[in-house]
Amino acid sequence: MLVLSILIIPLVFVLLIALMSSSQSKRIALLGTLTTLGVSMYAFSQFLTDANSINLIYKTTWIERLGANFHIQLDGINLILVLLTTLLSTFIVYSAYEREIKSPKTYFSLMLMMQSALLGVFLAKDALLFYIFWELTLIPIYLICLVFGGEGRQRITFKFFVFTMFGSLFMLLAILFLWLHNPAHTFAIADFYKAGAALPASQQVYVFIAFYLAFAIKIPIFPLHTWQPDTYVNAPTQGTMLLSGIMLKMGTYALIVWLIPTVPLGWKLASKYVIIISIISVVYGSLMALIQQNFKRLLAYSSLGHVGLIAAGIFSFNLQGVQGALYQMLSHGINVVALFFICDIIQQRMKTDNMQALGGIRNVSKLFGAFFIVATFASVALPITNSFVGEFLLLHGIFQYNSILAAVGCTTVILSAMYMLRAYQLMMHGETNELTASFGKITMHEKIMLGALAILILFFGVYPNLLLHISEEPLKQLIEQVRHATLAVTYSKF
Amino acid sequence: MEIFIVYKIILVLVVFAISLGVAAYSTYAERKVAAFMQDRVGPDRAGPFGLLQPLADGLKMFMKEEIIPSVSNKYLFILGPSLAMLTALMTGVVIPWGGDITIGNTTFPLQITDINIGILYIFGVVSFGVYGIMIGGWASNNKYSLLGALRASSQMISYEIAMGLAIVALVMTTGTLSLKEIVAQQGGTWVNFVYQPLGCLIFIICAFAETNRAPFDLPECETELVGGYHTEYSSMKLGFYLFAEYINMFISSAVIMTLYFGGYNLPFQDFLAQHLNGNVLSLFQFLFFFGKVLFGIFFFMWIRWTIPRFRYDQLMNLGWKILIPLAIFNILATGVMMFALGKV
Amino acid sequence: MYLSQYIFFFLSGLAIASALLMILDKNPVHSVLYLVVTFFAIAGHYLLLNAQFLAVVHIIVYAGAIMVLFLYVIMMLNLNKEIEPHKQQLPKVAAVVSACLLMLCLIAALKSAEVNMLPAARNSNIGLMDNLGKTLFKEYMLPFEVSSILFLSAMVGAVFLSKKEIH
Amino acid sequence: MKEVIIGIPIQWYIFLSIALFCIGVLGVLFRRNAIIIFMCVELMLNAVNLLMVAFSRYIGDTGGQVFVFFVMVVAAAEVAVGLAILMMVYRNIKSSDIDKLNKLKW
Amino acid sequence: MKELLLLSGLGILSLVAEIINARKLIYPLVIIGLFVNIGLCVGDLGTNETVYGMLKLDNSALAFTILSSLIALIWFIVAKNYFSDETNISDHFSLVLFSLVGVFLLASYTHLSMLFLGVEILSIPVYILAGSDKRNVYSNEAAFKYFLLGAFASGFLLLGIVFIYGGVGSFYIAQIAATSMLPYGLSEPLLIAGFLLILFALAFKMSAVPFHFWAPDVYTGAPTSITAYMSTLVKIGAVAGFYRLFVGVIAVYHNYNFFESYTTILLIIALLTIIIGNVIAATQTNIKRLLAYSSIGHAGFILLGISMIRPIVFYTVWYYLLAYCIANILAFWVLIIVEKQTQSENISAFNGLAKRNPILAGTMSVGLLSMAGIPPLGGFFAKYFVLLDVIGRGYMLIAVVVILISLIGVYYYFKIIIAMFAKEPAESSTLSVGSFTKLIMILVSVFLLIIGLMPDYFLNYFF
Amino acid sequence: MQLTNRRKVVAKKEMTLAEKLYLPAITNGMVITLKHLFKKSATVKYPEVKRVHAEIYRGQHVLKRDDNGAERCTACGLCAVACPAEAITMEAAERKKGEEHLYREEKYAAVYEINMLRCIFCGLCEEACPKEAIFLTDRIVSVDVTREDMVYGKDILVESMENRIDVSKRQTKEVLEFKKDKWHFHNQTWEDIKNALPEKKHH
Repeated sequence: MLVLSILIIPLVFVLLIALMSSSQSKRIALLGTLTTLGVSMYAFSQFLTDANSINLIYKTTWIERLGANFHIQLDGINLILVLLTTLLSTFIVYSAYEREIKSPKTYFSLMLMMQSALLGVFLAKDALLFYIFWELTLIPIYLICLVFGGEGRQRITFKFFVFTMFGSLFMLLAILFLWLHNPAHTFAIADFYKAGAALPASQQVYVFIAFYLAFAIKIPIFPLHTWQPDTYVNAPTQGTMLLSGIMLKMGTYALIVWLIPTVPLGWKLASKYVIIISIISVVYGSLMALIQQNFKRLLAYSSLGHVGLIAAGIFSFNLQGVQGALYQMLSHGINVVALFFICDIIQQRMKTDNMQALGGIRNVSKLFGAFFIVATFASVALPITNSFVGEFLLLHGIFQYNSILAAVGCTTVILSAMYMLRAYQLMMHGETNELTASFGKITMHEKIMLGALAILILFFGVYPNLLLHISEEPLKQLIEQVRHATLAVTYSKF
Repeated sequence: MEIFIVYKIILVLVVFAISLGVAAYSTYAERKVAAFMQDRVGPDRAGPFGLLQPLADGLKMFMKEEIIPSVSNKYLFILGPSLAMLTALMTGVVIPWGGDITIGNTTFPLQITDINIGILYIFGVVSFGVYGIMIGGWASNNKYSLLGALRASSQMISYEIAMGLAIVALVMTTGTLSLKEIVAQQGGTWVNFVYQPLGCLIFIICAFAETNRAPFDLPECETELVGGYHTEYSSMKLGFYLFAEYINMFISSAVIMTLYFGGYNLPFQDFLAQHLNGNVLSLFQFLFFFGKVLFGIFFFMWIRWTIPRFRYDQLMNLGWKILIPLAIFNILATGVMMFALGKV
Repeated sequence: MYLSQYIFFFLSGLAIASALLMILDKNPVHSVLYLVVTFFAIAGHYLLLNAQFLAVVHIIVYAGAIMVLFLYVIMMLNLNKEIEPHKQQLPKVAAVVSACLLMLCLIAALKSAEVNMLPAARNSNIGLMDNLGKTLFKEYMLPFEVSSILFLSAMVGAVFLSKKEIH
Repeated sequence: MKEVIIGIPIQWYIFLSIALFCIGVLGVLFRRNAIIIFMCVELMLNAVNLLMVAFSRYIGDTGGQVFVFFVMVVAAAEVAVGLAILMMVYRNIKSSDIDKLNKLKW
Repeated sequence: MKELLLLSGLGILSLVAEIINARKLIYPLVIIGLFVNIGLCVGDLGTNETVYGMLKLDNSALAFTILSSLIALIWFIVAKNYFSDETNISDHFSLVLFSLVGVFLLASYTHLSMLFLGVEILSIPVYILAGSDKRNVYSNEAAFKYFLLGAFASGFLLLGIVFIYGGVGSFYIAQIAATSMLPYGLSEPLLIAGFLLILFALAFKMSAVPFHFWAPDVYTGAPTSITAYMSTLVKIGAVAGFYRLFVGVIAVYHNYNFFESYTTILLIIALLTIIIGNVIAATQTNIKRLLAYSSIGHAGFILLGISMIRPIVFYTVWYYLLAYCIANILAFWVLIIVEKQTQSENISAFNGLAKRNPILAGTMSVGLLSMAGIPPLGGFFAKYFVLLDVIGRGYMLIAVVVILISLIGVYYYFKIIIAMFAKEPAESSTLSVGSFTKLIMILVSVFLLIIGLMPDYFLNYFF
Repeated sequence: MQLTNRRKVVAKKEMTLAEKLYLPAITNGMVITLKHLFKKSATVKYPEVKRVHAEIYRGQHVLKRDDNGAERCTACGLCAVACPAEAITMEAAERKKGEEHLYREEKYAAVYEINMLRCIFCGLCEEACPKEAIFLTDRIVSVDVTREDMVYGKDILVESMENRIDVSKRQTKEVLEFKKDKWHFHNQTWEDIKNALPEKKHH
């Protein structure tokens, strides 16, 4: 029941928002996210005491004729993502706390709905349920971008929507296919693993491709990323945070839990190509980030690079790679929220995020500069920041898979340092010009927000074991399962 | 077998001749009746009491100039009166004119054919009869004719419904559609009129409308439409229309008498049958029936010279708002009565 | 050749010829009359098939009521003008071709068709009033009742559509 | 061949009905005058009726003939409604040419 | 039997109400009556009552009846304005109710005469209703086209019925099913031709593709309320009718060779319908026309569902109809309100609706999203069930095509949503609706959500 | 002012049931017509049986001659003036020497025509005539087929001496009195007028 309450609490607060006046909505929303965060922390503690606690599972029959159950469960893998979601949601809601918003009721309700749907995606242990939550995330984010976004949002958000829809429909096909080849005719994840592994190799590849399309679009990975930069730029800040901080992780999470163990042979056959694509994505994203003039767009491309690395790590599918990916998901989420918030502050005050037009902000607000540099270091993955742990593990994992690819992937560290520092330099250093002189001090609200994020960045950079320890055991199992499946089939083939 | 066919042909010819004859003398009778009712003398120049008047009229019709309007549709212009005449004559086929005549061992019924759906046959032919008027009226290419034709068709269609419903009630009591059978059933004490007074009334009213007789003679009402559908007609084609109307009247009264007033049954028929030769009895029956029919024709004329013509909306109101509900009520009442009397 | 065959061919020829004339004649009134002739030919077929009752009902309903209504409307709306001045040839050709194709397909499909006779067949009196009535009011009671709804709605509709709006 | 009526196999009736039906179809496609089209539809129904009666006779089942009644019922109802619609249209556009009804593109 | 009496009784009652000057009473009476009808149907579940051997109220029949009553109920609320004209009110009511009788017959017939009568009882009132805006040439034209083509189609339906009769010697579906199983093939040509013709005729009523030409015109020309009726209830009727024949005859013996090829034809029609409906819908700017083409596309999905039916899986069609009809009627509801206010049926009339009335925009979005097949709304599961069957039969390629086509659907539905949420309104005044309307709108939207969330809950009643 | 008691008040009132049924009224009407069936016919079969004319029946006109056979008419035109239907036309001429036996006075009607299609047989011409020349008689005007023939000229109108028309019945005492009444202007002679004039002084 506890786990169900994580899903439901945001929805309850949506109702509350609907009932209260619009000036109250931000407070209620914040209260909602805080409550959810609290509950999830409680669940976390429960998990630490007893990983198989009944409180962490909720299962009931849902669509009997299809063998679909309403099955959500907190385990070592998705726990990190649940924490990420609840945590970041709080920040995201709080980041909008002192912003002018057209219709706050709608805005905050949509965010809470989004949170609920995202939690659903991470918690679902039933393919159909997973799919539905997956799709469900689309509508609130679409509306957030469409209604509250910037110029030219109609076309761009639509492109985003159609892209993701396109991918997820193929996922639906794959799910249907697996269901039909599942003798039990259920959607339970365990049955899916069995059914998928039992498929002949060629069919596994098809299923792999179908899933990959859906997830790769969401992540996004190189040739399918074209929706991303425009959408990030045009979405409202909170939308961007949601998209890059949490929604991307849906894809990467699904790779770990839903794709590779389901069709191990498919993964085996395709992993070479998909890792290469991911690495291309990394390099491409970083290079593109290097030549951007607008900070937000730069962040978008940098995000592309980071998640490419995560994907590559996952596709290498060894303990280090996957653990690194999980950890990097968390880190990247926190970093990205911080950076986008910084970007938002700049945009709010300067009415532009063109880096060439800015400069010398540090001179005006030292504290802001300090926060910015922490976030920048985190993004660059300097030691003692959270990303360092993640990227190190990722590269380690990829290295085990293929050293050359790892070497290429390593360039991301260098490149990201280049573009992030360039950005920092352009905006913070140099002469304070007419525009930036009016920057002023950062407000209390911004201080709290950025301070908390900075603390988190450092905390996870210093004390990674807390989470790595939790995810180790289930990941090991998963990897073993996949290895076993691929081995068995390979032997039977010859 | 052959003698039977010959007999049928003869019978057909006889019925044909009788129909024409009665129709011809109906024109005479009409004028006479009208005259008497208006305290006049009526035609009396041609022959004794003017009895040769119909012949003179016929001769006049034949002698008159044939006019086919140049803007009319020639074939249809001719087809119209022909159809009117044809349908008028076709109805007499199923009416039983009397009992059987026995010569030697062969029985000759005084009915051309006894089909088991005789009533429907009549109904069908009558419903077809409207074509003659419509086609003629339309083909004349004349406003008045067209209006007359339209009036005729809507009137006839409207009243056919009530007529059919009246017959349904009758069929419920008789349980057969064969006219011979219906007549035979009335051989006892009561005629159908006793069982179906309302139905009979409706049927008679509808029969008036179907034959376009006053007070339902709107298709040809002179004061409004010059001559209605036959404005453009002259000569024998006009004669056909007029003749058809009188034949219809004759047949209608024959049908009414057959359905509701006992047909050819004589009073005290059983008694007479014991004392009379069958053929003589049949002859009496025929004469009696013919007398009844003549009375029917007189009745038609009587009504015509008593009641003024309806207005068109009144006509439609009567048909749709009074007669049809009444006929339905009649069916219902008949059903209830039959159920109550345990005849179902 | 049997007599029935002669009758069949005569009636069929009449029906088809007048049906063709019906669609080819430019004057709607003529078309109506040709259609009436077709109906009479069909009624003749009914008689040939020993369905007298149906034949008469057919005449009453189709010739006596429906076609009169058509004629009535044509006359009232004065549609006897030839309103089809000319149209493109292509649709006409297409119409002819598609109708012929339909006919060919059906005939080709059904040339070897055989009806499925029930064991109790050969009752030649099925067309008689008594049998029809019994079937109608026993087996087909519900359709009979339901068709009253159909009539009612058609009546309501026709009245509603032709009612003049009061303003 | 099963022949109930001497010398007439059921195929003849099938062919006749199909021919009449197709003439009806042809008329519907061929003519532009609404009232003629409507009459062609009636012809189609009648072709079906004929076949129905023929089948009913050859099979020896009364049902077919009873069905014909319902077809007639429906035909009558359709005529009532159809002519009412036609009148309504005529009142507005003063024509019964279906080509004049092109306000809505196909 | 009770349901039949109730529905036709309501129709007659509304005629009587005109005579006794009780027009005000009709509306509440009809609403109550429909509720009662749903109640009666629920009570009858599992009884398998037969009416004169012509109707059989098995669960699927009752399911369709409940569906139609429910949709009719919503429709009556949606189309309340349509009944505001005092002079014709009872005519309209009775016509609608009579056509509901047609739906009932189509849902429950076991004898082909009831199929025929059902189709006609369903159609004839709708011909009239389509032309009920008497002085509007568009409405006239709609009624006229619908009528002529409808009568034409019923000719084909009849020819099909008569062929089947010739081949089987009976009109009873059970008998037809039994005979069609017999090994000897003498009557097979008749059966094949018959079934094909019936398929064409009913495909016409469902506006499936080679026979869809009437639909956009008629839908656009008819008064919008009636368009809503046509695109929902008429479709329910046609689908139910076809479904019964298909399940009763074909699906029972689906291994029989002939019916496999029959299914193939159905499949082709369905695919064409989906493709053409969706592709043309994407080019429309008139919302009524857009919805018309989209409903053609949905008809394709339904046909696809029917063609895939196996004896064990009966519910796809019903569920699709349920989801589609509710979503569609929601969309039409908003369209009616907007159209009344702006006098325009163009997409631009919806510009900025979210600002002018968020409830309307929300409702419309829910409807459109459901039709687009976005989970967790009902439309998703509807498509899902169909796809499940399609893939289950091994038609993977078809599934892919269908999925790609439904993306086009996403495109044009979102065109409207974008207009509502992202474009500036032409006039800034708010568009107010009554609180009762709001309440019902929200309820129906939530209902659409609930059937999406818990499809099993509804299906378990019937299947 | 009520002159007769045949007047009926016609009002649009609600009809009673019996009236609505119409059948009683129809039966009533039929009884009435039936009664007439047995009434004696009012027809007179004309050529065989002729109806007696009234004594002052006004039929075809005659232009009288005096006992000497001279026409009485002087073409004064009073009859034409008096005629409400304008049926009478005439042309006057002067009497020549030797015609005294033909015309009674110096002036006579050379042409005198009455259009019988216009004439309404009112008798005003007869009344207006100061010379007792024109009279209406009990003769019936026969029918004809052309309009021209219906315009009667002097050849028809003037009586012949062989077959004189007796108009004595029309010259009852009252009529003659009337004709002599000097109060009427047309009965006055020139002398009468002169006498009536006031005396003039003679030089």
